[in-house]
Amino acid sequence: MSPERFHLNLPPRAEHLGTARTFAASIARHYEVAGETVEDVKLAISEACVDALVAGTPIDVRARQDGDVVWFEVDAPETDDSPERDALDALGSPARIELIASLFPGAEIVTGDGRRAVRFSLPLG
Amino acid sequence: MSPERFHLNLPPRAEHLGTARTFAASIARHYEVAGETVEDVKLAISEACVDALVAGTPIDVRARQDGDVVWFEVDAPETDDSPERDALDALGSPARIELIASLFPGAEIVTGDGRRAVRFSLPLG
Amino acid sequence: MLDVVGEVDLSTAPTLRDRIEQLIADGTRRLVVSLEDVGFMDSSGLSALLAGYRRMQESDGALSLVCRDRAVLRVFTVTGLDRVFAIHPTVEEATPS
Amino acid sequence: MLDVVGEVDLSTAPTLRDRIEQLIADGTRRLVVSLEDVGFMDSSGLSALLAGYRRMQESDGALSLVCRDRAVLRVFTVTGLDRVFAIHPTVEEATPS
Ligand SMILES: Nc1ncnc2c1ncn2[C@@H]1O[C@H](COP(=O)(O)OP(=O)(O)O)[C@@H](O)[C@H]1O
Ligand SMILES: Nc1ncnc2c1ncn2[C@@H]1O[C@H](COP(=O)(O)OP(=O)(O)O)[C@@H](O)[C@H]1O
Repeated sequence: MSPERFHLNLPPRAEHLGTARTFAASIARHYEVAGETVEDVKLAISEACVDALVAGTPIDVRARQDGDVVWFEVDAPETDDSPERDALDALGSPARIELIASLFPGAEIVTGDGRRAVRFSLPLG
Repeated sequence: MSPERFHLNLPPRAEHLGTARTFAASIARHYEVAGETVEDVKLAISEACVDALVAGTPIDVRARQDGDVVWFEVDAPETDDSPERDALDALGSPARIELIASLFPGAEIVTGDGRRAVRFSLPLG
Repeated sequence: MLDVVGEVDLSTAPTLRDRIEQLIADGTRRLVVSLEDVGFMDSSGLSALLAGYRRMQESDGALSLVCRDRAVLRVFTVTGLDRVFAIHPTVEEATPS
Repeated sequence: MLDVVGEVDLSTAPTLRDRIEQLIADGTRRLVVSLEDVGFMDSSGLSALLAGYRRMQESDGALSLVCRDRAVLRVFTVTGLDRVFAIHPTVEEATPS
């Protein structure tokens, strides 16, 4: 069986964060991870989407099963400490990556294809 | 403001239908349509995804706001009355389109770009 | 009585169909299927119920439904199958003493 | 007491922040924020609460929280802010008579 792939693309509006969390939660549940881990995935996704909201580019969440992990990748354009960010009153990007890495060790920023993204892996089983 | 676009792509497994419905429901709620209409969108999407499941191609749902409607487009590869379909014991494709058109008049099959899709429009306001 | 719980779509309709088949195979002739705890149902659920309905008719039995929720009833009304099934708003009305 | 309901993320945290600001502006000096009806909260909710916490400290007041849900507590524990806020499992414990 080919590895499973999931993709979600939404307009950059904060009110769509719930949809992104629901999407990620259904993937996590699909792989039958513990309920607490599903909650952690929702939190990680909610944090990871903020850079796209600040940049005004679509919320884009991809997931791909690869052996005994699921890779999540969330578009995260580089943003400076802009007035937009301050107005949103969110943590800065580095602090958010750190938060995600506390939930999913190894979480990092990856670049390539002209894309910058937050990547983390969800261990299965 | 540019028209809003939404896209969901999932592996062709029946257990992901709920995710597709949730995705479509959040779009409908985003545009503040009536609760009953949200339920109709869920039903239409659930029906529209069946062809992809029968064909074994990804569940793919796109939505795009265009003036006072939201267009939904769901990949629906041509399937014959295959044993797969019979095993699934679902309505045939024409009966499902008819069902969707009872909910959203004008629903139809569109083709192009090597794609076949169910398309229907959700009136806003 | 068969109490269906959750969402009925292509992923769960086969189970519903099997349950009904089993009850008929076990000799049930008057079956009330409660959809009160169903949050969503599409045409695959309808197909499963219709298959059970027909099997019952062939066996001189009867299959009736309990459903009040407008969203769940919707798939019956748009297909006209609300005129085929006996659909009751409560379990009491579906099981006259 | 401020009873927060629903999901707190970037779309709703500004409202939470404004509510707290308003209560402080109205003279509230001992504020209990209940997160009992919150199903989800991320760091934007944390920022809103932290802003309120600081404003309270500056005004010699106090802001405490009511929260038991592990999922909602999670964002506090991973950031270490569970050691900054006074977090109580019930409203009773947050408001000693
Ligand atoms: N979790 C992931 N980690 C790394 N790369 C991913 C992940 N998910 C998808 N990708 C990559 O992202 C790109 C787009 O993904 P794809 O599945 O083709 O989405 P779509 O067809 O919906 O645009 C591909 O290059 C794919 O390899
Ligand atoms: N509701 C819709 N009706 C018609 N075409 C659509 C609709 N939504 C998207 N499309 C078209 O589908 C294609 C892919 O959509 P796009 O928004 O680019 O998705 P993605 O970038 O996620 O692949 C585009 O050609 C777009 O115009």
